[in-house]
Amino acid sequence: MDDPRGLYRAMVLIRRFEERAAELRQQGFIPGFLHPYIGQEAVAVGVCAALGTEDVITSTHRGHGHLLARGADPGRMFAELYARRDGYNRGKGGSLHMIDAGLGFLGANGIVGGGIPLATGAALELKRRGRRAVAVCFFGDGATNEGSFHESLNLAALWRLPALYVCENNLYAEFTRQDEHQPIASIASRADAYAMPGVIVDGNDVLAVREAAAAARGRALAGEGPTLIEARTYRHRGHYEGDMARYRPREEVEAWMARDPVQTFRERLGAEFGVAEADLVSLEGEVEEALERAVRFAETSPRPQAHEALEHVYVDDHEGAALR
Amino acid sequence: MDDPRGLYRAMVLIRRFEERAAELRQQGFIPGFLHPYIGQEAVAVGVCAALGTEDVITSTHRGHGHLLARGADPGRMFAELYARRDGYNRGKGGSLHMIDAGLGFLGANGIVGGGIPLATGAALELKRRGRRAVAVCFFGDGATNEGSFHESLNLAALWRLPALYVCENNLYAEFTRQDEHQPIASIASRADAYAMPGVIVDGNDVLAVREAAAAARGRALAGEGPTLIEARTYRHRGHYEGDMARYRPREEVEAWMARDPVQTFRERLGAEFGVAEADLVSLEGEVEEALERAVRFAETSPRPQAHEALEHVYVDDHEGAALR
Amino acid sequence: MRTISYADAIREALAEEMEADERVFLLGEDIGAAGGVFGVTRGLQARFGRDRVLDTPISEQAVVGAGVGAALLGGRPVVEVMFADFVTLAMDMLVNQAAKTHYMSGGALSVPMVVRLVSGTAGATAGQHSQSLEAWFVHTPGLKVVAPSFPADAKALLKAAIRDPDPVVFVEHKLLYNRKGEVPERVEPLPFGQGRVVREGRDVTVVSYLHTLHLALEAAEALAAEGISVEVWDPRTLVPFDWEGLRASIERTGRLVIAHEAPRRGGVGAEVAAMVAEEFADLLAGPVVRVCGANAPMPYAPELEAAVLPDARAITAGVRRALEGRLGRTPDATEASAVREGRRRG
Amino acid sequence: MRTISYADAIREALAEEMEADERVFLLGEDIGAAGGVFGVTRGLQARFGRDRVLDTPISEQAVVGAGVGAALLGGRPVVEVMFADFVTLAMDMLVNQAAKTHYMSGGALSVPMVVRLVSGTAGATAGQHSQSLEAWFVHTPGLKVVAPSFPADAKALLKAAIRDPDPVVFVEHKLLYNRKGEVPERVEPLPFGQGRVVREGRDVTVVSYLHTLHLALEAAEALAAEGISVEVWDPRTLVPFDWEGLRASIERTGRLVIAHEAPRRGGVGAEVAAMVAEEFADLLAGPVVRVCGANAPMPYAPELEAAVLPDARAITAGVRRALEGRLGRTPDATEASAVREGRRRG
Ligand SMILES: Cc1ncc(C[n+]2csc(CCOP(=O)(O)OP(=O)(O)O)c2C)c(N)n1
Ligand SMILES: Cc1ncc(C[n+]2csc(CCOP(=O)(O)OP(=O)(O)O)c2C)c(N)n1
Ligand SMILES: [Mg+2]
Ligand SMILES: [Mg+2]
Repeated sequence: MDDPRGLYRAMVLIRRFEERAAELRQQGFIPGFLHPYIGQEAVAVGVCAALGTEDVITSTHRGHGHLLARGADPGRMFAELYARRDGYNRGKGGSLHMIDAGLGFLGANGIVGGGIPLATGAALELKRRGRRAVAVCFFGDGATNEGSFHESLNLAALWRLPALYVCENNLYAEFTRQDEHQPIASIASRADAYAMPGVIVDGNDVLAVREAAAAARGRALAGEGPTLIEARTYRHRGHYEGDMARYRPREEVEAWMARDPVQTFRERLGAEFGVAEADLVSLEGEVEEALERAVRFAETSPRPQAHEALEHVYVDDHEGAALR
Repeated sequence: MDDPRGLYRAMVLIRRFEERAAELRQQGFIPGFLHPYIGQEAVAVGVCAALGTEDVITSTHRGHGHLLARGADPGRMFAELYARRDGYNRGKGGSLHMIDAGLGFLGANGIVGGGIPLATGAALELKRRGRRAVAVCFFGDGATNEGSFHESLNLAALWRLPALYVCENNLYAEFTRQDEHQPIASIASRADAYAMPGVIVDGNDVLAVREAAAAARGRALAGEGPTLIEARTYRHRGHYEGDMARYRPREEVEAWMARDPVQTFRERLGAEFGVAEADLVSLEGEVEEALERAVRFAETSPRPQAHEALEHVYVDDHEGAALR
Repeated sequence: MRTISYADAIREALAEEMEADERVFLLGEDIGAAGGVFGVTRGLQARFGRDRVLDTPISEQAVVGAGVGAALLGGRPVVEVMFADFVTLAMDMLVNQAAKTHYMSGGALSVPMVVRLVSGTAGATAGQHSQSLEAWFVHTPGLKVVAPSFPADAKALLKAAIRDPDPVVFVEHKLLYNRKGEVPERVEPLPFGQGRVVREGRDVTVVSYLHTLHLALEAAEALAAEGISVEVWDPRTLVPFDWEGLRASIERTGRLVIAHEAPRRGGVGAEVAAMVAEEFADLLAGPVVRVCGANAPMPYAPELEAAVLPDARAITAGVRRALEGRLGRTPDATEASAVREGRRRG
Repeated sequence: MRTISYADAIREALAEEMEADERVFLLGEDIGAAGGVFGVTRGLQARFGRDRVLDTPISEQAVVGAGVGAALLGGRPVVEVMFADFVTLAMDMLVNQAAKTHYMSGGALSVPMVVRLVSGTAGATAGQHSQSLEAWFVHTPGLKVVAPSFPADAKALLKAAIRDPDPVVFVEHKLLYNRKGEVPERVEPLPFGQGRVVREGRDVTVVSYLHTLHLALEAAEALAAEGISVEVWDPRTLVPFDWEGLRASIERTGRLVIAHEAPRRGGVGAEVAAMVAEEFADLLAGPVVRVCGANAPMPYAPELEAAVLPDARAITAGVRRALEGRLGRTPDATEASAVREGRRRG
């Protein structure tokens, strides 16, 4: 995606989607967990702007931003959050498990670090088939303490797999600060343990993120193997809806709020790219309308029926024998 | 242990114990797996020479050397290999699970990397109790690709635990060369991922190993946290008894054989420490006699009885209710 | 008597045991400053300090493993697994190390550790935050498995678990945390292996535990109105299991229904049914009936979740099946088998 | 017909499926150049190349996870777990990811993967290299579980497993690898869910699988000499399970013995006994009997191992118990329950 307005639109879409989702959950329309992506928009949008249609993605519990940046349908997303039949997962997954196979989006994940081996295996399959594509793996700072991170990066580097490991370091794992869950400041430096390049990028600068991702993707496609990208960013809200995030110092929060990736990029669009305020306003209006339609789509989607509960346990259930 | 003759004696004991064990297995006296330690003696002996009586140890599938270096009774070891009642584990464990609680030897382990979290927890307990002691964890190059390695070193460094992580890099994990199981040459460098000091030491030089271990132990006792020690060494025989080790280039094997840790130290004892040949010969004779007694002890130890099979499943089996 | 919640009861047990024995300490993700995502350990770090209540990185294998290692040296760790689903990352430490060390060492070492598994659905928690995995641990010799359904039992059994010399998997259910119940000021540890008749009845025994047991009580109440007298029996600990207590109940009723949230296939109910079919077959007047979770992952949508979980209605129906079912072969078949036996003897 | 070993049969199935479908590839530790520690994959890397037979680092979680990820994109990975005991390190990938992805995605994704578990004792392999963990996977909805006892079934079922669209846990037993059996030149995939009468009998049905099934055949032979006619029935796949086939056998015999190596408590035998007690209770003329591994870790000493494992003698004794046991309540008890029923109706 080259038009900076497109990047801005995607970030606004994520921001507003998450704000709407939070409201709707407040109002009781969404039964499950929500881990809002607000504040980290530049990472998902910057990375996805560097991808091709053949590329695949694994995500996390905080996955709405990744889906939307990849071009997912907010209507089907809301429908899934509403637990309706037209949801991406037919109401069987919810926020933590949302997928869009058509977009190569292999799923959010309820297990911290769970997506890392999956992306590694996807990269292996892409390589085996000689596809000109990469597997992108999003995860957080906390996930870099899981064994799955270590085993997967070792495997990917050893086999020079076409994978991008994108760590969104938002400085907290749930309620625990980074310096209380790992003794290092730079997650990117962990790449050295696998003779893999590790880069740090400003996760609140969508253009910087896109550039870093494009470079890493180039390396992967050139057969030079995986890259670990540490995007430094911050979540504006609590770990999940309902978390007041009192464990974070006020100054820290304010400092990061002042670097709001959406607001700062909006200003740059005017200053650096000469985008007229009117354009931005109308674009923001489009997003509002799109979300309005999306919510209505979710509201009007039917609820799943009891009999569907035993569908999709197996692709082939041998006439139900496998279900007994 | 300061007397170099003691170091030599320990290495000879390990060497000859393993050779005897291999013969006895050949002859059908030992039913289970054996992973001989031959070639790596300087690592176990050097490390254990730097330890205090309060220190504790976790080991691996290749654990006989660690036990003997710690001062274990070769008679009870052979008895365990023979699966007899007087074995360290009463015949319930065998080579892969041998322990000596009295020596703080928390066990060999059948799971690669399995001992690493255990040593980490032991170090935590030593620290919580304010003991002046450390937990030593032996493992191989292959184990450094397990998630348990990563998670444990992160935890130990974060909490500044009094732990020594001793990687015996013998260049192979089973039948796979190091460069085919990890993309890095130096395992010690993985310590950087945990802001932990990592040192490389010649694993065939018992004095160098002792020095490195003593330094790491000093740091740990001073509250400065864990150290990762990579001891470069080589196993002379196959991965386990029965493995012909055809996957290793002849030149490589010969080069390492020429650096046999036992033989080279024997020569240094004469040249550098002025130990008389006669002393060495009599010392070697003692070892032979000790092993002879040990084997006889094992041979004469009773076989366990069937009813013992259900003992020790639980410390408290609630009158057998927990066994139903 | 005072009433407190199941979460309060667990917190009290932890606090009292930490007070009484300073070898006891807690390990888990966000259990300290934050008090746990379900608030079970709230206030304990402030009270006992950061050396007794440790917040850990997200490293389930190393955290459970650290518990095992500390226990090997005589510590008394209590490890919280924030959602039971995450214990899949620590199975080697629990199954290959903790469960087997005492045995493999010929009794030389032991692992006095408690692992708290936050189990079951909390409603729309979906496939990876809702599992009830206790059957795996029942099938793992060397582990003890505890599953309290009431605040008083939770407190008494957790105290016993912490003092127990063996590794104990302590199964808690999310939907019970806020449930209140009577708990005396002073609670003694409850020895393992003592089931309990929660409600007396004459016609059928319903064995259940955790949240599903409360659904069984609802079912019993509903059936009482029809003159069907249901005995609800709570094993309280799954390993050891109070087979004699269950036998006594079946002797009274002659009929058995087993209900739990975990999927039916290979669940704890299978072991209960098997033991009864094997050892108490002579007491049965009808077939055993299981009312369990469906053999499916936990879906997100409330309508679907309701369809896979057992509820009071399903248990009621199960009780009817148990009362109507017939046992044994039709006369001629039985005779046929008698003939066979004759043939064999002669 | 030619006879080949169980290991040969597995190797042939792998080779033929790799030949026929180049999406099929193998992942595992030392399965390539070395051909596996049990030689099962010997020669396959030389034949199919390093892109089809991959030697991996010792990283069970990432290796099984890589299989899942490749399968999500349509690959057909077959992952070897060198010893089933090590699957404890990959349970999240198998249980939370592979088993649930198709369901949680509402059918949008699937995981056509096979995980080969090298199970059971090989004699003195002790606590961490001997486990039979199939019951865990039987209790995990979304997984299929296969357990072949003969070379021909191993080949036919592995071919079916590789072509199956769902994740399949393929359980192999170390003591079977060298066992030979007749295997035709051309073997078609065997559909899952088809049990088989391995030996016909009239008096009692013995259900068993893997190595223990061969012990059951020995027991049947010994009992035949006494005029006791034992039917040995092999489920071949544990999920799906051929309940109709088992029912038919019990209809013929009226008696049931279940035998397997895994510990008795919570083992697969529990599910079989439970299903029978629940659904086929009307066919039984006696109590169900289980002859299983003891509820203990696997000891090292041969004498102790023999004491915890079921053998032909134990199965013989189990058959006798099954034939002698009585079913149902004593008359008065049955009457009492009739009275209860009357009370309830009136
Ligand atoms: C294996 C596992 N352990 C714990 C959790 C509970 N949990 C969910 S999100 C989270 C924090 C993750 O932190 P990070 O990786 O930094 O991602 P972030 O939430 O900051 O985006 C935790 C501990 C989980 N879902 N999975
Ligand atoms: C978790 C696990 N995976 C695989 C194995 C099988 N195995 C036993 S030893 C070994 C190689 C270990 O290599 P390394 O760590 O370098 O130790 P070394 O044998 O060289 O001393 C393997 C793969 C195991 N025992 N445990
Ligand atoms: Mg974070
Ligand atoms: Mg090695």
